[in-house]
This record gives sequence, structure tokens and C-alpha cells, in this order.
Amino acid sequence: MRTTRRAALAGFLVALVAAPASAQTVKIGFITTLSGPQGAIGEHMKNSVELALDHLGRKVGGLDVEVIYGDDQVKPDVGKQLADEMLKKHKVHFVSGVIWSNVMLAVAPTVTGAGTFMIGTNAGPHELAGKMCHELFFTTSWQNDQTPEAMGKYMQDQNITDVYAMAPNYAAGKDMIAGVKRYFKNKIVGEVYTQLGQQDYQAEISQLRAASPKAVFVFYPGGMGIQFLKQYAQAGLRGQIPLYSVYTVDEISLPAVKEAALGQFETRYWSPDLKNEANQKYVVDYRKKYGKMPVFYGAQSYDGIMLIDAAVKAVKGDLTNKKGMIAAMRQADYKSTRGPYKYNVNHFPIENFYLLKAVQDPSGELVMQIQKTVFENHKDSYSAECPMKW
Amino acid sequence: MADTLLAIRGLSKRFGGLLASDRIDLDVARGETHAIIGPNGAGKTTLIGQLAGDLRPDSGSIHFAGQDVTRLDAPHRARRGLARSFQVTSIFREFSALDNVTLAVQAHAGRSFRFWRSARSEPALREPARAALEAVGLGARADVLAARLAHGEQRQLEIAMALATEPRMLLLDEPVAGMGLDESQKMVRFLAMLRRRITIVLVEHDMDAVFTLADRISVMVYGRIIATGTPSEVRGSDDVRRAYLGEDRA
Amino acid sequence: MAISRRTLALVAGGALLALVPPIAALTNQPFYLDLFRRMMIFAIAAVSLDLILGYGGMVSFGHAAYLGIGAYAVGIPAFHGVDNGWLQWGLAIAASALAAAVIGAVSLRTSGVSFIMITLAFAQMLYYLGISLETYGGDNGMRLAGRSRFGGPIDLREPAVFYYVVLAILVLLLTLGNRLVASRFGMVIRAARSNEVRARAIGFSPFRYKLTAFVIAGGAGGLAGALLANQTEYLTPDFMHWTRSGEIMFMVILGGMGTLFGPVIGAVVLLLLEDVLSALTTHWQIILGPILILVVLFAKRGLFGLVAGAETRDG
Amino acid sequence: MSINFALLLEQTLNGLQYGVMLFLMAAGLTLVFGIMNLVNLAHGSLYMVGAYLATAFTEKTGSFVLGVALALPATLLVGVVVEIVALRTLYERDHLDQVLATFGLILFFNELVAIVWGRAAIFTSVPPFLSGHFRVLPGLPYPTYRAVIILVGIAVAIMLWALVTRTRLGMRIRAGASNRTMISALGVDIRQLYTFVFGLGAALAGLAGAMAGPVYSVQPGMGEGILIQVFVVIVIGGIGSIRGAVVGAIVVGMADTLGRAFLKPLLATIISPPAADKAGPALASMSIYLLMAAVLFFRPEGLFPARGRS
Repeated sequence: MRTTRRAALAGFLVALVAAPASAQTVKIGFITTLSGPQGAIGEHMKNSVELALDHLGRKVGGLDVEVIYGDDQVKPDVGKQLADEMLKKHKVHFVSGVIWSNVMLAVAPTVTGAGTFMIGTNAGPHELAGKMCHELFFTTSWQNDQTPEAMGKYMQDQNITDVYAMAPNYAAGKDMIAGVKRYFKNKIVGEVYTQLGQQDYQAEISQLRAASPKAVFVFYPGGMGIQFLKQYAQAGLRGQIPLYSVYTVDEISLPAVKEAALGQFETRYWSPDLKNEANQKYVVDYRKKYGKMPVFYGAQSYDGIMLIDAAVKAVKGDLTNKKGMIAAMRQADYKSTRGPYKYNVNHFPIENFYLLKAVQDPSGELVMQIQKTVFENHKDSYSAECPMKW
Repeated sequence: MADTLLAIRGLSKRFGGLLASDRIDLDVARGETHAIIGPNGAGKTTLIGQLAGDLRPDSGSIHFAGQDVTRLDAPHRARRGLARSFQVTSIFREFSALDNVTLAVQAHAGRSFRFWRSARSEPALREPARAALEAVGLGARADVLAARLAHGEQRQLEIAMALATEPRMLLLDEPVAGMGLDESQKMVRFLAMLRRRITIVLVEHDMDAVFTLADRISVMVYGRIIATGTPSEVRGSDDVRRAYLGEDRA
Repeated sequence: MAISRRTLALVAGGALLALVPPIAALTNQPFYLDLFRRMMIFAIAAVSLDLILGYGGMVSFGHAAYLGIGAYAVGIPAFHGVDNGWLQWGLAIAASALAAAVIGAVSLRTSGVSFIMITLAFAQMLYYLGISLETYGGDNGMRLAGRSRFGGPIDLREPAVFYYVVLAILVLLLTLGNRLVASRFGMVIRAARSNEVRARAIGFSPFRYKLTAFVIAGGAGGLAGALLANQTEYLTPDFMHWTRSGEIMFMVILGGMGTLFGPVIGAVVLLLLEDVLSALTTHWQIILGPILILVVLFAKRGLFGLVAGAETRDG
Repeated sequence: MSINFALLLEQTLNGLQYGVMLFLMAAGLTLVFGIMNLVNLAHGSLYMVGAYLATAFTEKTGSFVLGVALALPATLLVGVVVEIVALRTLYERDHLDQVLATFGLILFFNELVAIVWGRAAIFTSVPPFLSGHFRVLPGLPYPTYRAVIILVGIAVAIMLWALVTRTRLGMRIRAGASNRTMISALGVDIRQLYTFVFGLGAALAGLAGAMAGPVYSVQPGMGEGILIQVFVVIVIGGIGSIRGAVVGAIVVGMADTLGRAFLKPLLATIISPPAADKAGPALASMSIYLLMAAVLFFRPEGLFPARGRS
């Protein structure tokens, strides 16, 4: 089994003599970010794909499997080129992965347009949930807005009277705050958009303190989150104004922030402590194999392989039977790390969302723990725009 | 004076604490070869710089061919017929000798917003360029890369470029500096040929060259012109002897 | 013999590029059409930069800005339902040229490091402007509604047709560029690069010529952007990020600046190198970085110098 | 949102502190720039290396002060090695070659750090004895650590000023900044001086990184975000001038901070609030670039050009 992507130049030479791909091998192209600072996420995703294959005995749907990994470098045009390469050169049956919404918007239509399955395992831009939905597109993650909607609902349930909201100044940042507002109907006293990739938030924290809100909501993914949390704690606000967030604290950033995140609230559809058989197996084996805590990006990618496995099984290895595989995937009949779920008409999961809190476990390690269920079987807000019927 | 080509009035230029040009007045007549001499640091190159338009004077005026050029920059003065050579050789080193002069011809011809036809295949540029190279004795070296020319040849090339712009006045900043005896004599003979045809302002340390070429000489010390006259007048002036030659020999 | 070797290299290169579609079709590997088309599009961007960088000595660290403007000039009309290619591409060239005129008018007052930084600053401003264009996807960018339409046999949805369009533009640009750098105009900007003081002393005012060259390069860069938008069918402000400018610059250096054909090789080799190395290891940048340094230190005339032999450039 | 006095004071302090952070980076870069005429994009990588080394040493020794103190000579050493191995031959090259070679160094260092420490951010925190607050004014607490950054920055500025104006070495550095041929005429071993200056610049970048570690995210590529801003600083200040670096850093720090804090409310008084919501953040992120373009338009050499440079 070959798991690395074949180089184009070598490929070009080989292609002159190579036989067409054997129908007995399932080919999966997995696009994620492997190099650069964001490579940490891609590493978790790739690890989880490999773990899923281990659990499946290196077979998918009973067939041999070949996974071709591609590094999108967080660039939509590179992602698109990788997709073309996987489709046209490797003639893959499935493309999976993709962290970023913009890369997904470039990749997904390319893949589905070529009549191939796109199994997203992270990005869930609203376009793909609504007007651009497609029968060959499935995701094992969520629609971007669902998570902040859950946080909005929780804050509303707590009857917090006024909230100060902050996010980076880009599309996802605005979507996140819009998502909160859909369920949070009390007052937003401040809505601040900071520069994408900003490092220092002291100026904004000073403004925030002066506004003295009851709570703060932020969306700061990756390094931005680490800096914001540290600086929020250093400004002495950690104990004073409760901080709620989405996609800001996760198992990648927790080891870098530690105590500065203590008491942080997040909403999410998955957590390592989710009690179901598939998840416990995934978490335990992941920690055993890779020596660190898995993160939701990984859980979704693990699920992606499992979903493909279920679909190939359902058609008994007949990879040309796309109708059959679509029908099988719509059942979501596999052991997901989040527990059982159903697909909405737009092929986005209808799933639970939980409130998580950063706490210290008995060993002193900081972990995210589920506090309560905010939403049960939550549907995304765009499925009505999707023309697909089934 | 109807015959005055260059008229300088009250020209001053200060660098920090140093007064490099101190209320300079100078007239250069059409056809004249006018040498400016003086010890190092007297402000000769600063004066040339202001004449050429590279330096802007703090006060004073420069009239060239009856027009005030004080506020014009170097390219505009060049197009009005003020050509120059530099103290340190300044050529297009990556181009052939012929290309160097072709560029000068082109600059003089104007109309450089032409994008299609190869400039190297235009006889209108190439022929005058060749002629200018022949004139300075570099005809045989036309296709040699300028950087590979001998030092003396590079100085000649500079003069050829200056001539190719068909100037009314040549500003020469130490044209024989760093040359061997042979080369320097060749250059002096060549410049002597140019005399009368072109007005020349010459800054030079080589007194043989100066006294061979100059119609009149101005002596600069500490940014001031302390004397102007014919070579024999300057040679005989006590002021000059004291201020310049005396100091030079001390 | 240098000239014949150079000509040989050019003819061989051109023939090779022209043969990609039939070979790809024969081997049933249409992907290589996409790959080489993408390389040629970046080659167009690199050649346009070479005009000012290699011949004009203007180290613009913001050339990716035109890539972005060109892409948006296709994407925005397409978003509003205008898919006429002549209009879109014309707009791409005009808008980039206009931006270059403004950027150049300010930047060319400075030189050296200040020039590098100010061109970078302008590109960054445009990058942030792109992010703030919410209607057009902001940071996410947007999908191109459809490839530009030209009518008749020019149907860009046909991969081979699009390929030959890009190849034709590349050849046209190289031809025009080749004429331009040898023309009176080209001689002026090369002279100004070689020795600006001397150029001024013989009567050239370099600013006007440099600005014109800057505008021409910007326009050509914009056209590359329009092609890139059609290639990826997606456009984002990321096209304008400063690292993208660095990449284009590196293509020029790698191939050999001031050679016009060099940047084409540079673009092909850099993109292949990225592809090959990233297949070897996720830590491919630790190999690419030192390769960059070695090329700068030891291969001053770039790869074209190695292929085409001595005297690939003058002036 | 009204702009009250205490908030204005606090934001001014924030701007000053950010400016000091930029200055720590800018000082080394402008020295290397001014003296060796080297455009070093990899300065941000040295900042990153400093942050990582300080974190590692702090963990090993258990002391933040010791960790920073060890990181300085270590980063200096890294700088010296880089100078000798890769950069030495670049001084006589044009800026283009320098930009590209040091761009290559960035790629190299980012991956090297990712290999050694992993791609994910590593843990850093403010040491307990600096983690508190003090009251600037009643009702205006300020993080002690940020105040320490300001003090360190001022101390570095004074030390650099003393080094440059009061010592023999400083005289050589000044001479080198204004006239490269003169300095060899003085009989100074120019290679040694260059290596030393580059090492000094690296140590300053390392100090900036070490100080930044507890506040920012220590991860591969952390240097690039700040690098561009630092270039803006030294171009505004005038390349090669320490004084320019000080002024440029404070100006950029203030413009950036105050722009982020007050641009939106100010705009809202002129245009409609929703429009201000849109334009404010966009303008704030462009503010320093606009500032630089404006400065260069009127003073192409920056505010304080180093003397003797044309």
C-alpha cells in the first residue's frame, strides 16, 4: 500500500507505461494542510485516517485501499490543483479531508463536478449546505454556524444580559458572530473585528474592560486563540468576566495555554470524553499510537474513512454504483465517534452539541469536559436553501 | 554680453557647516574653453554638480544660452545641450561601447517611447554613434563590452557619449585623471581639437593640460573664485600663488 | 555558438509545451494539462515581473497584487453575470495597469530597500482590501461562476483549448517582451538600471520610462491573474499575499533574471520542485529553503544560463 | 462608545508597549541594514528561535530570568553561525539576492523548529512573580509583565545609545553606517565587525522573542507576522538609524494601537455606524501601510536617515 503522494514528474514518466488503476483498490485522496504553522491540524487528521485504516485492517469495504495525501498549504488554488491531480492522475474514487472553508469552496465543486464523492471532514461553509449542496458531497463535521448557534443558545439560556463579541475580520469571523446572534437575543454591547492573524490584543482588551460586559464571546482559531487567551488571563480578566468561545480552545491549543484556559467554555459536537464505544476506542488507541490527545479534526477524519467504508460495503465493492453508495451514506450506518446521527437533506449531520469546559483532570492535565447538552439533533440553518430532495 | 553662453550669479551651496560654493559669479563665453582649478576640497566638483543639475544650489542663479536653468534637473539641462563627464568614470558597463554611444544619440534624438523596432538596427542611431566613437578613436573597439575597455578608453567613451548628444557645452570633471602619460596626451590632443567648436568648462588638476587647453582660468579656494583670467594672468597673480600654488607646494 | 544553443533551447522548450496536450491525451493523463497550464500562468506573471526586475532593476515585492486585481476583474463581473471574456480580461489588464500607475508613481520616488518595502506595503493594503470585500467572499474568496466566454471556437471549458490560449499568450508576451527590451524604450530602462546617473546625464528622465514599464508589467501581471482565476475557478485575497510575491520573484531569479525565457523555466521548476518535495516529506520546506539560498549564492545567472550557455543577457 | 481619559491613557500605554516590542526587533534589523546593507528577512526567524530557546531554557532551569539570559547568547550564536555560513557572501550582492536568500532561511528555520518542537504551539507563561497587576491610576490596572517589557525596551534603547555614542566599537559602527570604505581605512577588521553586529542584531531579536513568548503564541512562523511591521518601522524611521528605529517603533505602535481602539468610534461620528463597522477594521489594518506610504512620499529616506547615506 502506498500512502504518499507520487511526485508529478516521476508520475508523468510512470504514466507513460503504467496500466490503468485496478478496480479492486479503493483510492482515496485526502487533502489537508501538512506544512507550515497550520500543519499541526493536518497531522491530527492524517494520523486519524491511518488509525481508521488500522482499525479496518487496512481494507475499506473489504477492498484494498490506497490513500493519497495532499498538502494544500492553506491555499485554495493549490487545493484545487491537488483535487485535479487526484481526480485526473490518480483517478481516485473519493476525495476527503479539507480544513479550510475557502479551500473547500474551491475543491468540492471540482470533485463533485467530475462525478466523484467529496467527503468533507472539517470545513462546512454555508454555501455547500445551501444552494451549492450536491448529492456527491457529504461531510462528517458540521456546518460552520452550528457551533456558535449552540453557544448563542447556551448564553441565552443562562440569561446573560449583555455580551461583548470579538472575532477576526474575515468571513468566518462574521459567520460565527451571526451564528451566535441567531439564538442569543439579549444585547451585544460590542462587536469587534480584529485583523486576521493579529498577535496583540491588549488594545482590544482595554476597550473590552472599559465596556464592562457580563460576558465575552470570542472566535479565535489557532495561534490567535492562544495569544488572546494568554493576554486575557494576563489582563486579569479570567476571573472577572466569563469567556465563552468556539473553535478557540481545543486539544491542540490546550497544551500551549494550560491554566490560562482554565474555566473556558466552548460548544462542540464532540469531545474526547464522549461516552460511546467507537469514541473510546478511537481516543484510547490514538493516545497509544501517537502519544497525544486527539482533537475533533481527527475524530471527523476518522469518521470520514468509516463512512466511506460503510458505503463501499453496502454496494459490495462495486465502486461504479454511486447511487447505491449515496443511499448508504445517507443512512450514516457506521460507528461514528460522536455516536449515532442522521443526515439532513443537504448531507450535513443532524447532531448534538455540548457545552464543554476546560478543567484540570485528576492527573493535573488540562482537558475539555462535557458539561451538558445544549442542542439535541441540531439542524443547520441553510438546509432549506438546498434543492436536493430524498 | 551677447556672447555669454553660461552666466552664474551669486551661486551658494552649503553642506552642513561647509560652504562648498560661496557666492560664485562666473561667465563663460561661447566657444571658450574655461578651466577651473583649485586645491582639493575647493568645491570644484560641487560647482560642476550644480551646473549639470545634480545638485540644487541654496541660492543664486544659472543662465544657460540666455535661459534660467537654475531649477531644471539634469536630464532637462542635458537636452538643452549641457553634456558632462564625471570625475569617476560613469558609463553603462553592461553594454558595448557602441551601445553606450547609441543611447546617447537616442537621448538627444528624443522619441524614446518606441516599443517595437530594435534600437540596435536603427541606422539613424547607429551611424552617428559610430561616428562619435571614430572621433574619439574607439572605432575599432565598438563591439567590446564597456566594462572590458581599458581605463583610458572608458574615459574616451564618456567623451564620445557627451559629444553624441551634440552639446553646446561640455562639462569635464578631471578628464585625464588616472590616465597614463600616453593616454593623457592623446586626450589632451583630442580636446584641443574640440576647442572653438564646443564651449568647454574643464575642472583639472593636471596643470600641463590646463595651460594647453584653457582660454581662461578661474581659481577656486574654499568655495570662492578668487581669480579669473588668461593663463598668463593667472600664472602671474600673487593672490593665486599665495592661496593656491603656495599651499599646494607646502 | 551561444546563439544557436539558445535558439535550440527555446524551440525545444516551445515544442515540448505545445506537445503536452496530445501526450496527455494519449496517456490518458489529462492532469498534466492542468499542471502545465498552471505553470505557464505563473510563467506569464514571472515574465511580466522580469520586465521591470531584470531589465529595469525595479525590485517590486508586490507583484502578486496584480495577480489578485486581475483575478477579481474576472470574478466580480462574473459574479454579476457578465461572463464576456474580452471585457473581463480587458478589465483585468486595465485595472492592474491603473493600479500599477498609482503604485509606481509613489514607489518610484524611492529606491533600494524603501522601494522594496513600499511596493510590499501597497500589495498588503490591497490584500486587506480584498479581505474586506464581503460581497465577494472576503477572506474566503469566491468561486468563479464560470470560465470567461469568448464565443466561437475559443471555449475555455475545453481543457486543451484553454491550454493553447495560455500558451499563445505566453508566446505572445515573450515575443512582445523580446521586442520591447531591444527597442528604444527597452534600451532606456536597461540603461537606467545599469547607471541611472549616467542615463540622466545624457538627457533621459528615467522616471517616465520606469513608470511606463511598471504599468506594462502590471497589466501583464493582471492578465496572468485573469488566467489564474479561470484556471482555479476560484479567487481569494491570498493571491495577493506577500509570500506569493516572493514566490514569483523567486521564479524570476531561479530561471535567470533579465532573460525573459528564464522566468518560464523558473516557474516550471519551482512548481515542480514544490510538487516533488512535498510528495517526499511534509518537511519539504527545510529542503526548499536551502535550495533557494544555494541558487542565489552560486547560480547567479539562473537555470536559463545553464541551459542556454553564456551571454544569455546583456545590459 | 465614549472616549474617556483613563481609557485614552491606557491605550497610549498599550501603544507605547507595542512600540517597545517593535523597537526591540527593529533595533537589530536596522543596525544590520544600516551597517552591512543587508536586507534580512530572516530576522523574524531569529525572533522565533529566541522565543523557543528561552522557553526551553526556562523549562530546564525553572527560572524565567535565567531562561531569557541563556537564550540571548544562544541566539547570538545562532546568528553568528548563520552569518558565517550563509550571509557573509551576500553583503556585496544586491538587495534582491538578499531578500531571496533570507526568504530561504525563513523556510528553513520554520521547518527546523517544527521538526524539533512540533508544529503545534508550545506552552509558555508569564513567570509568577511578574504575573500580577499594578495600578497606574485608580481603576486602571496594568499587567506587570507588559510594564516590564516597556522597561526592558527603554533599557535596551539606553544601552544601544551608549554603545553607539560612547564606545570605540560604537564609533566603528557609526562609521560603518555612514561610510563603508572609510571603516576599512581605519584598520578595522570589517568581517569581524560585521559578524559581531549581526550577532548583536540576532541577540536583540532573540530578546524580543524571549520577551514575547509568554504573551504571544510560540509556534513555527511566529516571526513573519511581526517582521513586516518591523520593516515598516525601520523604513519610516530611516534605515540604519537607531533613533529612527525608536521613533518609528513608537509611531507605528501608537498608530496601530490607537487605530484599532478608536478608529471605529471616530469614524462612526462621521459616517453611519454600520459603515464604520465595515470600514473601521479594514482601515485599521491598513493604517501602518498608509502611514509608511505617506512618509516615504514626502521623505523617501524616512524620518531620520542615517547620516552620509545618499
